[in-house]
Amino acid sequence: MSKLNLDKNLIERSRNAAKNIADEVQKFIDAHTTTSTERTVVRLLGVDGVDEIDKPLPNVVVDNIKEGGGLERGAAYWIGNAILNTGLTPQEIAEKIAAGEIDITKLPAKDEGEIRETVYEIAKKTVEKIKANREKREEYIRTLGEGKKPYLYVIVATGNIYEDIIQAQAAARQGADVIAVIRTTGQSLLDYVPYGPTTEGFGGTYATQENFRLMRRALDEVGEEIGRYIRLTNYCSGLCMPEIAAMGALERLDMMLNDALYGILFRDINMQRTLIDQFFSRVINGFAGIIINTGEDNYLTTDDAVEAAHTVLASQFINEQFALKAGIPPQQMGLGHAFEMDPDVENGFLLELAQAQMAREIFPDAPLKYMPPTKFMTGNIFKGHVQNAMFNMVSIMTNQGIQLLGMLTEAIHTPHLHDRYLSIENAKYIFNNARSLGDEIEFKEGGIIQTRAQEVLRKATELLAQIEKDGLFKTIEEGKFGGVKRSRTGGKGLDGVAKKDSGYFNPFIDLMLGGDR
Amino acid sequence: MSKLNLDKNLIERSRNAAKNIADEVQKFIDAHTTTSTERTVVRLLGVDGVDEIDKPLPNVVVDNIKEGGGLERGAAYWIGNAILNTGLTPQEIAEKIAAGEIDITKLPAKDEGEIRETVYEIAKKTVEKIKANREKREEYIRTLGEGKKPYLYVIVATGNIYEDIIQAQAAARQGADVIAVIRTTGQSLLDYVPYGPTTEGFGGTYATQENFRLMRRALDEVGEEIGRYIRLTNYCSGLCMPEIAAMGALERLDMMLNDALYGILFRDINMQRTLIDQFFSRVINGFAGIIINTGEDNYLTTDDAVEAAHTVLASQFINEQFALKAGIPPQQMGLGHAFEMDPDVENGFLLELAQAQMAREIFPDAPLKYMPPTKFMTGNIFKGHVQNAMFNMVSIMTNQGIQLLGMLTEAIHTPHLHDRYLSIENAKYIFNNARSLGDEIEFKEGGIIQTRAQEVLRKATELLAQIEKDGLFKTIEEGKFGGVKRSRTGGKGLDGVAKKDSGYFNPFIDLMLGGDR
Amino acid sequence: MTEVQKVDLTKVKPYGDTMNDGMVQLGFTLPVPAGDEAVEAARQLVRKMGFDEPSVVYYKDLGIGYTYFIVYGKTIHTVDYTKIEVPKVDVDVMSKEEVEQYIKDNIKRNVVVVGACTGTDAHTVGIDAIMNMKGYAGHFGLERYEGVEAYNLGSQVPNEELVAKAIEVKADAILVSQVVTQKDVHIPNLTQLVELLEAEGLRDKVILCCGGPRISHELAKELGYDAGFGAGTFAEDVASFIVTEMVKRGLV
Amino acid sequence: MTEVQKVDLTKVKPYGDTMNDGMVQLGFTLPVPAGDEAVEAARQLVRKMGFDEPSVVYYKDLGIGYTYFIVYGKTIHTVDYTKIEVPKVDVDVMSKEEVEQYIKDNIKRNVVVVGACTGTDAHTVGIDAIMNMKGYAGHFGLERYEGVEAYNLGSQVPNEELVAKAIEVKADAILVSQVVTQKDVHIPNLTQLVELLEAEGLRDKVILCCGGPRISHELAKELGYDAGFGAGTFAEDVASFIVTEMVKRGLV
Ligand code: B12
Ligand code: B12
Ligand SMILES: Cc1ncc(COP(=O)(O)O)c(C=O)c1O
Ligand SMILES: Cc1ncc(COP(=O)(O)O)c(C=O)c1O
Repeated sequence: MSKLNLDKNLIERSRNAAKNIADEVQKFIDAHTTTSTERTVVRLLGVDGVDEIDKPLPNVVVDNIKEGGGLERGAAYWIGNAILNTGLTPQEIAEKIAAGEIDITKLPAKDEGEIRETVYEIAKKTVEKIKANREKREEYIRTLGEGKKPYLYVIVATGNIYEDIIQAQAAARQGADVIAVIRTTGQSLLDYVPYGPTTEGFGGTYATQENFRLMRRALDEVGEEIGRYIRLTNYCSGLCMPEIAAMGALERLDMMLNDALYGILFRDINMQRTLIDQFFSRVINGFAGIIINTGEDNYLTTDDAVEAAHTVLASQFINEQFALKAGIPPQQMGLGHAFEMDPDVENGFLLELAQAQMAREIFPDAPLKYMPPTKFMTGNIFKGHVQNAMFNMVSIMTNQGIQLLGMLTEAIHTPHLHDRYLSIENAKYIFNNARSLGDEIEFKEGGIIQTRAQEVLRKATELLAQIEKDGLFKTIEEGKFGGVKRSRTGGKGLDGVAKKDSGYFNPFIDLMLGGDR
Repeated sequence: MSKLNLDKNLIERSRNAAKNIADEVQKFIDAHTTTSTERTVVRLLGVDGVDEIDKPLPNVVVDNIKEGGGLERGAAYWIGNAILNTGLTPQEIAEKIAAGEIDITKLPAKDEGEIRETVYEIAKKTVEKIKANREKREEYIRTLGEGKKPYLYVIVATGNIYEDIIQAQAAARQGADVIAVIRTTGQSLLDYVPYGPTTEGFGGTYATQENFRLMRRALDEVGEEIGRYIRLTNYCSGLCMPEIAAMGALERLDMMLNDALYGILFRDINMQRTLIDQFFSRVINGFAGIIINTGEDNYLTTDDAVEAAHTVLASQFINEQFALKAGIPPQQMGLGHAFEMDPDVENGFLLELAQAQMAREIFPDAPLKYMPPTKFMTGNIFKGHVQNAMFNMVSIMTNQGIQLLGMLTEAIHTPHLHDRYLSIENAKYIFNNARSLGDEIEFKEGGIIQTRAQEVLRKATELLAQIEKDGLFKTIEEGKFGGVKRSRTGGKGLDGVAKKDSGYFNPFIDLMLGGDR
Repeated sequence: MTEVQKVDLTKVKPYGDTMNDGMVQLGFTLPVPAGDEAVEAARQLVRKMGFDEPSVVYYKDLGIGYTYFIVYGKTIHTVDYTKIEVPKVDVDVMSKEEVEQYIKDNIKRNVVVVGACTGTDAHTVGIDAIMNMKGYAGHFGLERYEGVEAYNLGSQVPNEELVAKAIEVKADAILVSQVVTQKDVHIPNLTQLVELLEAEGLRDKVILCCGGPRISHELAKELGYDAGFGAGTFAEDVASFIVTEMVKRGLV
Repeated sequence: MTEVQKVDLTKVKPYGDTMNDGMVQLGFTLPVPAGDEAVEAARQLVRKMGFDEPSVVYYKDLGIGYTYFIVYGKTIHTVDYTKIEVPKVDVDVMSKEEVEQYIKDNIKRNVVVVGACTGTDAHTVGIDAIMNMKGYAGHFGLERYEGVEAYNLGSQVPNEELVAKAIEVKADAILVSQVVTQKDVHIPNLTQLVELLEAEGLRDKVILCCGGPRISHELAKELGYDAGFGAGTFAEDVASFIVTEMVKRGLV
């Protein structure tokens, strides 16, 4: 039942337009692959580690393939062929490539059918492992239980994974349900994933598989102690979308920030590259039971939250379709939105309420990721704490799923230990004290709230109709999202894109999208 | 239109019971007078100043009357008689009494009719002056304007009237609509009103007429500067209820804390004494256009806010009737209630919302005085600031009239300059940002909120029915309000009570209650 | 690869997000008008307190030429935690039942306790929490203790009246509550009570305790009390102290 | 009767509710477990900072044996406000129209400005506010100035690329934005740019400015910049500085 009297017709029209938009892009995606996609295949086939100059072996392998002109056929093919030639494991093959002992595209070509068979064999084992992780998570939640929604989601960002662990465990004990380890500035522009445990980052900590593992273990530990499963989040936007997704799947992460549009707009990553990467990364996330978090909230940091509200909704519709194509069910769609209006707006609270409720009703099964005020936070930590309280109010009034807790020091520094404590306390107080408020209130027919929601929906529908005509690429080129313009061939990473040839295959897409999930 | 589906019948039954309770007490009141009531008459007849040992002349005069056994007849009679005997002004007469040159009850008795005429002549001038103050206030509001409701009400409490003025002006510039000068601890137990400007108090500043005048002038000044009339509040509960009311009327205060029940329960003032005093004090407040603030909120500091909610409502009904009897229109009834539940109560916010809305609907024309969280405030100023934010939310959602701003340092000290600023900022943000929320939301039929309000009303009706049977005195003796028991003859000030004799008169009650208002 | 620095308990420093970063948040008002000079004044002040890298993250004119500041800085000071000794009320807290048993076993008569909120202070909730039947947060008050005779005189009780009552009922212990501490109004009031008791020759014959949210045991001792009780005290804390102290001092 | 104490500007002290009461609020965490000893540690620390009567009004265990404190104290320190001198960008800020006129009158050619958010920093909103057409809070950006040729390179621009662009378009001024300051990551980045410019022999030939919410003019000067601009800067502030500085330094 809608509290907002939203026009079902408009919702349907929007959804259809978004589907057509995504279909169009998917055609392009299906015809291409990227270096990062292939590195992911390499990783999932069991290659890990770095060479003597700290270059990750998946990069070594794929660079070798690329230099040999073999990217079009996909890494799975070459590795399979190498196995058949050498009888070595993928890891051993990678090491030999690093040592200059194998040039992978120069090995004699074996039978394609045999290659596939060999590779699928290995791939299945990895896929089983990821499935086991999913089951382990489900079991934890069954036995330990989990926090009530909205989940209390906080970030750690010391730059040192060990320091992060201390802070994460503290946060869990204070009541956090989800810990996100923010990445160091700049990692999203690296065309490789660093290796091993790391202790130095700026405004964040490197996403590495070892760091994932360390943090996962720490959170399981504290989760068992306090009797609540603690979810772990990291980021797989950027130049390594699918690689980090794979690492997360292997180390049982629970959520992943994952959005090509974010990378395009806010990291100037080439749109072709990252949309292709996004597909595989979402297939992995979807299969691993990982909730993706999309990045529409960011639009409101560069654009105006009142005027650009409909761009958020339009983008959510598109992200929903991209997610469905990658086999992500609605329950794993943490679509992003944010509480980012100027606090001086008269009745701004009503507008925020309208939008949050609107998102709730349009995506009823999605655990919406609701982002806190950031842009209008100031050094006034007291006022900031109240802005966050209002944000928490809207969330509990509209049944949001994932509450990224605002920090009173948002405009000053990444959170100090006690900043996080104060934020958790703020949210716990309000969520408990106003627990059922959402069920208790109704909105006046034709009032400010209903009217606002209807207006945003209408504008989003119009925008989607336009995008349907123009295509997503052109729309981004025109700066319709976040007020940021990006060109189709600009940005980072285009050189990693390749057209698939007819012999291309990626076993993981088949295994993860099809059959036994 | 009720959002709460309150039973009109219960409201009416409660109101009737309260009327009967007040009627009963009023009979007692009408038959008695007190030293403070008579000192008030003396003041209003123009006596001011102190003797050489700093004893206020109104006390000198009334003590002289009391010693002479003349209290039963009332000070107006004795002063009238003295004027006719000496041709002096009341002030000159008081000075002569102080000097030991007149013993007022020993002067020859003049004609009663002449005495009345003489006294009424003087009294009328004072009444005119008070009326002029009322008109001045109205004119200010017409020309300068005033803040939107809920009014932002803050306290100053430095102990030094000059320091208070600085702080009050700062608060007004920051956005406060009402300034209350808290009294020093213990003043309510003084059986006289100190004189002159004062600079030393503990946790508050002495209420003196000169302090009133200084603050009034300062607020007019800043009000003109910022283009908003700034209201001034003081306290006339305690042993000098009507005297301070008179001072306030003369110096154009705008609000007065005024509640006999508060004095009885929280200051252990004798119930007979203070109920008699209350009547005259309310007559004065009513005539002067002063909004009274009643003290039901205090019950929740000694009793539990969830369990004792109905005692607040019952007491409001009684206070309403006492106010009506004293000629106070609903528009001047700042009935007290408070946001005092344990913040850990699940859905406590809903209960607070229910009660605030209930008060709003039952007393639709009263500018309800809504008190902030105090009891559950801690040294955690950040959490406290959020508790205050929730309080502000309830207020704007239920259209309260007078918002006594919570201070984040409530559990620590009387407000520092910037504490007040932060609180004003908190309220301004929320009131503006959620301005129309109250008009926009409706409550679910039969939900937690409606059910709670209905339950509190029902219990209040039952309690009032019981009090109607037992009488107010017995009810207080049983500790039904605030969980505090007081005996009919205990507490401070009973020795100041006297039965009126047949020749008693008080010109001000006639002038202020009757005729031209 | 260094993992994380461990705490050096002899040189404890504030922690923001890295061991020993020294991070502290400050808030204060200076009576100077808002502006660059005010910000610099705030930074200089904070430097004098021993802060490195003071950063004024917010400031606001308060309407009267005064400015409110929120500042972060890194303190250079450290504390030797291993050397800290806190004077504490020296007693093993017993439960209500244990106290009752202790009285039966060791005192063998009723213990008489007189309490009040004294001077101009009218905050009775605290002393009521300790003395009244009902108690506080599920802990019964002294009135309910078998073997304790409790007199709660209520609020705004002059010291003279309290002493008179103590003499009248032959009190073993006197409990004073002081909640209002603005401008240190509680200090002379608490001191005067000690003087009165000494003048009456009573001081050694009673257990004298005070309490309140801003009272510490340390302060109480300084003022000549036997013990002081702060926020979160329950009846059994003070009851345990009274009865063991009576036995210790031979006042049974 | 004393009214109120007046401010002594040579000895300015924090103000709570009485002149010179010295009241300051502090918040910090110590890596020691919650308890009486922790409270005492907090008080001792705050005493070392020069606070009298430190009062721990709140403390809370943070779940890992660390404790958060909220403390009030009265500082003994004062600041001589009359002696304060703040290095400020030394220019009379002109309006957009005045800047345009100034260029016409005194420079008589287009002023070329190159700007970027450099290093790993991707916070473009600040530099966009200064450079883009739209500007910020109703103040147009440099792109819209007649007589200014503005190139905004966007985010995460390596210093090398910025210098190359400056050479390519013969920039008169270079504008650098730095928002991320965690662990002082901006300092080496800003320093490296100066070094690069010096190596290219360009440093004297351009007006070099930086800005960001944690950048002060003082810091900018220290690092070898001509000026630094903090929060709340508008295009006209930096435009005024650039054009007058160009004339002053004969770079027209
Ligand atoms: C309730 C309350 C009131 C009620 C009191 C009702 C009553 N009958 O007690 C009313 C509304 C009447 C009131 C009035 C005033 N109050 Co008042 N009040 C409070 C409030 C909100 C809560 C106090 C309380 O009940 N705490 C709960 C009890 C259980 O805790 P407690 O007192 O700390 O007691 C515990 C321990 O301390 C200890 N303990 C206490 N006493 C003793 C004694 C012994 C022997 C032992 C062993 C233990 C012990 O055990 C108790 C249980 O654990 C506080 C603010 C706050 N949130 O703390 C302000 C507060 C105490 N009030 C304050 C003030 C200034 C006043 C007024 C003076 C204001 C005015 N000028 O009008 C008036 C006048 C009162 C007067 N003459 O004393 C200030 C005091 C500031 C200061 N530091 O000096 C406070 C802090 C509010 C503020 N920020 O301004 N108040
Ligand atoms: C918006 C925002 C983002 C957006 C940026 C979008 C974009 N295209 O700019 C997104 C979401 C992408 C983002 C990401 C991150 N952010 Co960010 N972000 C913010 C936020 C909320 C607002 C910044 C802003 O836009 N301010 C508004 C502009 C107008 O103000 P301004 O930058 O101060 O600019 C003014 C002046 O300073 C001056 N000025 C600025 N530059 C220049 C230059 C010159 C020459 C001149 C003259 C003047 C001038 O003029 C401007 C107008 O007055 C702040 C928090 C906050 N409320 O401040 C965090 C904040 C800046 N971000 C922060 C961090 C850590 C990050 C991340 C690194 C987190 C992570 N690890 O993922 C990432 C990575 C970004 C990166 N690689 O740099 C931290 C920085 C902490 C610190 N002190 O170092 C902050 C403070 C948040 C926090 N508490 O953690 N962020
Ligand atoms: C979708 C998404 N991905 C990633 C990030 C993180 O940024 P980066 O990719 O630079 O680590 C964000 C930012 O909040 C985001 O919203
Ligand atoms: C009705 C009423 N009168 C007076 C006061 C103030 O107390 P005192 O009379 O001690 O100044 C209050 C307290 O808040 C009150 O509610």
